[in-house]
Amino acid sequence: MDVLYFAWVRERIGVPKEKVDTGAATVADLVRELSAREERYALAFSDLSALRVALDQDLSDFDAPLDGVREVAFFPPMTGG
Amino acid sequence: MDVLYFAWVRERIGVPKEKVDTGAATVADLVRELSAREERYALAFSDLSALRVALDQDLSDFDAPLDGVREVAFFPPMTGG
Amino acid sequence: MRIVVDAAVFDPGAELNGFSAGVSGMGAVVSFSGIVRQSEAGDLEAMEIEHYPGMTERAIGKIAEEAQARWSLGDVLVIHRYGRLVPGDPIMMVATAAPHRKDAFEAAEFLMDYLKSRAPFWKKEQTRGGADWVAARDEDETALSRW
Amino acid sequence: MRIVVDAAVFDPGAELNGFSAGVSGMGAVVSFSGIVRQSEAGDLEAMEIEHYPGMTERAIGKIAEEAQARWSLGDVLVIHRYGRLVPGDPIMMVATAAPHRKDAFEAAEFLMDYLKSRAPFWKKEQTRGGADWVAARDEDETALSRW
Repeated sequence: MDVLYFAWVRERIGVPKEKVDTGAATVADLVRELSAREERYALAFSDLSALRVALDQDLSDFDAPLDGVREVAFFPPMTGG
Repeated sequence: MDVLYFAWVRERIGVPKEKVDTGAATVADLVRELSAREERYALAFSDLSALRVALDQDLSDFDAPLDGVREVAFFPPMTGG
Repeated sequence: MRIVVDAAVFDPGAELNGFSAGVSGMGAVVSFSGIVRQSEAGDLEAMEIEHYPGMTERAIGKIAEEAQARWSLGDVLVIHRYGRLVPGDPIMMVATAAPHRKDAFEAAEFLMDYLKSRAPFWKKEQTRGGADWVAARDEDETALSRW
Repeated sequence: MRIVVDAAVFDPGAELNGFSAGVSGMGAVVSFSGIVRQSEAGDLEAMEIEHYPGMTERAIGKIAEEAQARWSLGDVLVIHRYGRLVPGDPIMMVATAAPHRKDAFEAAEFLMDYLKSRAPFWKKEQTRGGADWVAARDEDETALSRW
């Protein structure tokens, strides 16, 4: 699955995009799995209330299942306009 | 004093502007005086709720005194924009 | 503040750019353009707009000053035409500039609501069947009550 | 509906005129233009706007469709830039056309409120002292609750 990071999440994790091989059932499971891997992930994901997630380019939430999802993106609250 | 008429009030009275020599104390007095003069005024002033009045180019009302006023204008509700 | 009451046609895009170029430190510019709309029956030939020279500029000036007193604005533009217009012609335009979008939007809506019912313009629609003065709408009068 | 997500500069006045020319039977056109505002300290050197290609167009398209479903609109325009901008640059623009002014105003405000918090853009301000991501404001999130 492709995992994308934007804004300060991208800066903390150090890459804009990576392939992740995971059996995580939900977004929250994926976050736990990545956070356990390396400190930079734990740091980026330390406060989930400051993060948003999109699944296949639609806003979603951390309880959502990853079944069939090809692209997950993590980013801070948006500041468009 | 100058008396001005706009839109259908102008059309009913037949002139856009005229000099009126009057001792009317209020706008309502002036309306009564003009209405008594000729049928075209009585017709134009028959429903005051459908009319607005401006004194020296400021919106006013029919109870307002005419003391010191140089220009009175009668017209229907405005439809700008 | 720029107030234009004129029979001449104007260019809304050029006015918007000129207005925006004249303000600095403003993050938000809102514009409204009013256009002569064809009637539902499709028979509108012209719209004649009459106004009260002198009072018009005075009334619009007061409305614009009131907007500047109520909201934090960088500038205000009001353009209103009179005379004979045809469907598709621009009738009028307002623009507001403010540091933030809420002020710019509210002030533009306030200006429009007041121009509708408090600026001395009267519209007459000319169709194949004849000519009629446009009646003021109750909803335009009640729109004022929100301010 | 026209949605443009581009790094290139655009001309708000030309866009307004093009938009207005493309709609017929609409009496009201409202536009909003957002401009990079200099900071109060006067030290803003640039605003970097990052976005999520693909999702951006999709998210804006959904917001515009929602506006068209809620209000009687002739057309909707949304332009949003990304990349490096400097104070005074146009960032984005929305325009709405409707038979009546109320629909045009409400739809434009709705579009702005949703673009602020639901379109995947992130702003980073670069000043002499360094660079910081702009934080989302609570009032932008609560602005959504009125719709």
